[in-house]
Amino acid sequence: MTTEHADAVKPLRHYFTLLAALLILLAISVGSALLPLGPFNVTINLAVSGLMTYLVMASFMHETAARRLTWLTAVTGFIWLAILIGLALADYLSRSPVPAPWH
Amino acid sequence: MSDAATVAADHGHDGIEEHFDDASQQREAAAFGMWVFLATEILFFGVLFASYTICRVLYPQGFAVASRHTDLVLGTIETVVLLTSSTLVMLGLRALQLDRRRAATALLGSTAALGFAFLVLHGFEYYREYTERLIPGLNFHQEGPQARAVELFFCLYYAITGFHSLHVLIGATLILILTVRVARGAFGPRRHTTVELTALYWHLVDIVWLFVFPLIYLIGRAG
Amino acid sequence: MSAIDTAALPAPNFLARDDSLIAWLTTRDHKRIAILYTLGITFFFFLGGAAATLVRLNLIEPTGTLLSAATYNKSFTFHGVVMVWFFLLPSIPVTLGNFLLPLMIGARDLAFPRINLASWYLYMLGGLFTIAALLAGGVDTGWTFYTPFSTMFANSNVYLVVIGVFVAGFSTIFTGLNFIVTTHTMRMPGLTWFRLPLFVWAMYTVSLVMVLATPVLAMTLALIGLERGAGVGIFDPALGGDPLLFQHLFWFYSHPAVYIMILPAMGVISEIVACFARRRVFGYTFMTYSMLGIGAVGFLVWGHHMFVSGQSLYAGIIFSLLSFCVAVPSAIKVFNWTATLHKGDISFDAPMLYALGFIGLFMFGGMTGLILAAPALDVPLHDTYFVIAHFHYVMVGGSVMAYLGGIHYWWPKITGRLYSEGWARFAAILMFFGFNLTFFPQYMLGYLGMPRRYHSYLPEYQLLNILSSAGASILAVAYLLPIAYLLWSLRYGARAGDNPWNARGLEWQTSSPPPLENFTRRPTVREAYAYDETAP
Amino acid sequence: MNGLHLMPPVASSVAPRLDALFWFAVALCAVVALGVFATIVFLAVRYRRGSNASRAGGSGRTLTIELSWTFVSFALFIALFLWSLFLFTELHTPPRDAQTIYIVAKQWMWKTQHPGGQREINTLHVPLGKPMRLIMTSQDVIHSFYVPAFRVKQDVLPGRYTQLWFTATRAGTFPLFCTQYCGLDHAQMIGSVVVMAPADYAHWLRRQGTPSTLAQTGAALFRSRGCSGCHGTNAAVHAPELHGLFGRAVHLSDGSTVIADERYLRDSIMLPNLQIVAGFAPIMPSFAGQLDEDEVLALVAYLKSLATPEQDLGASP
Repeated sequence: MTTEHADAVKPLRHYFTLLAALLILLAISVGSALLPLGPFNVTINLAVSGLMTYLVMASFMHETAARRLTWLTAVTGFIWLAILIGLALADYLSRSPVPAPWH
Repeated sequence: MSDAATVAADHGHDGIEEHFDDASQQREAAAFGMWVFLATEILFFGVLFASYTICRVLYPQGFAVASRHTDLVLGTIETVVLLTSSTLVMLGLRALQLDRRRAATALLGSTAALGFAFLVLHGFEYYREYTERLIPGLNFHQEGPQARAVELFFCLYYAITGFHSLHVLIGATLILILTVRVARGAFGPRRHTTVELTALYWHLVDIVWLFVFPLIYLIGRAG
Repeated sequence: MSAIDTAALPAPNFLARDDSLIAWLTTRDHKRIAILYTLGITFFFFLGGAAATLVRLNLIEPTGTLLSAATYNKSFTFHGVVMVWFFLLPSIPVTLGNFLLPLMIGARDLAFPRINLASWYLYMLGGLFTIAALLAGGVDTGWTFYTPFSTMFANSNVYLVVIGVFVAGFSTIFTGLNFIVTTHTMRMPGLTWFRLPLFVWAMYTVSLVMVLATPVLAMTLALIGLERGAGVGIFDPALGGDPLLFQHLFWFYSHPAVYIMILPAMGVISEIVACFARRRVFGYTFMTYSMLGIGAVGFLVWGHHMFVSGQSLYAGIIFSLLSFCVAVPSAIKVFNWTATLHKGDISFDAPMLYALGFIGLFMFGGMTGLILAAPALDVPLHDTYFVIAHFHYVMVGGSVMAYLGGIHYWWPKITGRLYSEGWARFAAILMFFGFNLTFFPQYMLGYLGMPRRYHSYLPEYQLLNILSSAGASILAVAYLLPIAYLLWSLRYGARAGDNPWNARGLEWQTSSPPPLENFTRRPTVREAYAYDETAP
Repeated sequence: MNGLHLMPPVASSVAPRLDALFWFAVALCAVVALGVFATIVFLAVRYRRGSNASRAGGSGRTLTIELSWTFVSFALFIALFLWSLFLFTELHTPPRDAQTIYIVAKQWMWKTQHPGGQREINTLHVPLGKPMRLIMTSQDVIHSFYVPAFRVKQDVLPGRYTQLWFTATRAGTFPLFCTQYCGLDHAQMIGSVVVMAPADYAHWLRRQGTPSTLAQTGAALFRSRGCSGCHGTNAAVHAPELHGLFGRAVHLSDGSTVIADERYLRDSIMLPNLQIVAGFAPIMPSFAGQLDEDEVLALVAYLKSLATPEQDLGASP
């Protein structure tokens, strides 16, 4: 966002390497899903998605993401989502089903 | 804040609204405002991701069975389409900053085209699912012990991909409008905040899909 | 608008300019948008109040003879929806907040004036949908829209209300977004974060909560609409979906929403108490951190609405412990307001009466909230009139008192007129007694076990219900009084100078009503609430 | 129950302790609230405008004052939390020897059923002094079973069982309310719980006649609803054999096999073409909407009783 635009603009190479990196990560994600890794499938998929999100946010949005405030905003969004999922799951994972009357 | 009278004098002509002190304050405010809006979008989709997580915890097998009904190939192509469109929109913005208007128009135009291509691919998926009777509420006839969990999955599937496609449609149309305005020279190296914010919005739409894709298409594929 | 005798006011103020309807409906001046909002808020307050009057009149008889069961259900639902989303949530931020935030930080306007006007239009559009739902026959799901009743069994106009609240939700998001960006990027040089008045801190914190909570409501209501349309959805028990999932999503929004209602009130009370006690606010940094604490921890406690709803035992215990933690910042604030009076020079003008009333009633409401937060006590008391009394003490005794206190405190600044002090004090005191007579009997009804949302009840509850209905009529009169003497003051009130209360704050360093560009000369920035220094 | 009471009758084992907790909480709140009100009044009078009280000297060490009143009040209320924690856990764990009663909530009425098969509408007779465990489900929307005299409440959810327990300690009739808004006649969904001495309770049970057990009701339904037309011994239609079905593995038409547990039996009645047995045509009509929750329960109990072929309860009672 600085006024001297010339140097702030990254060379073409930067964008194409990033796209390549993202496509490779996508391949990893799809590839790992086809292998029977049990619970690791989910963790790998989400980890790769998280990494791709970081790449997109860091590099493609670097102009506006330079300031600490904008990073804080994005991170807050994800933290609040984690609060919703985390505490709601606390209920679902700790439920003990009531036996039906016929038992 | 300089005296109110002088501030009013030198504003207006280069797009700075009179209640801002200078251009950098306005751009900073616009970008920060967009990021706050992106945080609300994260939470807007967050509800669907939270519901997905909880329903999947309740019915793991059902979701695995249901996920196999989705089309992995089309899903992967759509992800590639969105990733490339994200790159193109950034290249378009870069071209704008270097004052290469024709390149910028072409790049932004192709971004919009890829956006609409994504929607068309989604249309094919929905049609195929319609023929396989997988649309809850419309015609949904599945059998087997997991039938209800599969229907639950597809309720979530249509909610998530529906709202996401709506956002892709909004994003693609906005970029199309910008392409026309860029072609007419409305933006240049010193004035491209609107293009920047639309690019931010397009990246958000891409990021949401980066999470939707594995959760919808990739579970239950192993073995 | 021509009612206001603008000619007699200081020359270039924001009211005396282009007075046509078009000018008002396309204005981008935050002050005029604040006034447009105040009209909307007042209209919906009395609409919701009318529904409440119907409910209270019906409950005079144990058999509920005034209304049929269907009409009664629609009345309390309409009262809930209108009061929550069209009065309480927006009340202070969009009226006083819109008007005063730029003034208090020395800015010319909010960061995004066009979005501010769009927010007003969305608010009115949402209101229109809700009134359309009323005219089309009303909705009888309660303002909580619990599934599967709202999705599978209710045959009233759930769609219209869901769309109305969905649209009004975006109005709140836009206001919140506007305030956050304005507070971050448009403060005057020298006005650091810890020199900001607590009202600005309140607007900032409330905007964070608005922005982080309202999207969840928007999507949850969209899912209700989808499920009603498709006849099947993720909350449908026949499909294995869990109705509790809706309650988790709904209360994840709705508990922070009650903090959206109370935080602005706390900001107003800090301003009023400091001014009329002529003292700096006691423990300023504690007050700011406790506000941020309420905003943040407010998102962790929603499970205390679901202790008996089938939520697991352990989740209930976790949510209960967090609910006790969220009460700490509120306690800090009440203690600090009280300590601000120490060594003060206290005068009891109308705003101060509202403030003292707020502290008392909010404290009482907050305490009963703690009783409900203890899970074992919530078992007998949940969904009874004890809960109704609790949240009315905090909402009506708290937010409405603070809203009226704020309107009275900044009325001279907004309109340049002074209202009649005698009538204002009478109305405040009448309101305090009417309020207590209405809602204190409901605590007893609650513990006796009278369930909420009952069109008819057992005969032994009748005496307390009659007391409550009597109190409600006094309250209705008390709410009509301010309308009378405030409008009267617009034409006949004495001219208020720039600073009638000799208060501190940038908004008092400009003319009343302020000019379009807010400040004709730079205001001087000092420590917050520098009441021990003489005014400039 | 007439006149102005401040508290409902104390009629269950947990009620006295809940009341003690409630009055402790009210006392705690009163102490803190009165403390603040008194301070406000004192300060307001002492430092009112024009009074000649000395305002010299700023307020001293704010930090210690702030921390002290914060932690003192927090500690007091944590004590309230801990006390209520134990009571809440107790409310959630029914005693082992509790007698089970089955409650079905339906839009705007309560259907109760004793283990012996006696059924009641909007009333529930319980013996004095014996722990009762209520297993509850709803047929439509969320209701909530609340007896103020017992201080117990539990939401009743569709598609799931929730439970509540109490031990009545006082004979008499106590009102029963539905406290979760459930539609038009939510206010009419009222009933009464009648607590009787154990002897009277046993006598009352007998006076209800010897109602058929769950399985016998199921057998009657099996014939009256036409199930025997296809699944009976000499039926003309080619339908799966139900004798000894419960607990056996069933091969489905899509090749998978499932164990015929209660959930499978219930699903096969309500949604028959969900899991079609291998070698059979999907001709069975669905009974969803025609059978009430307790009727399905009775049929499932009957099918379970067919598991042991020798005591064939198919014969009429």
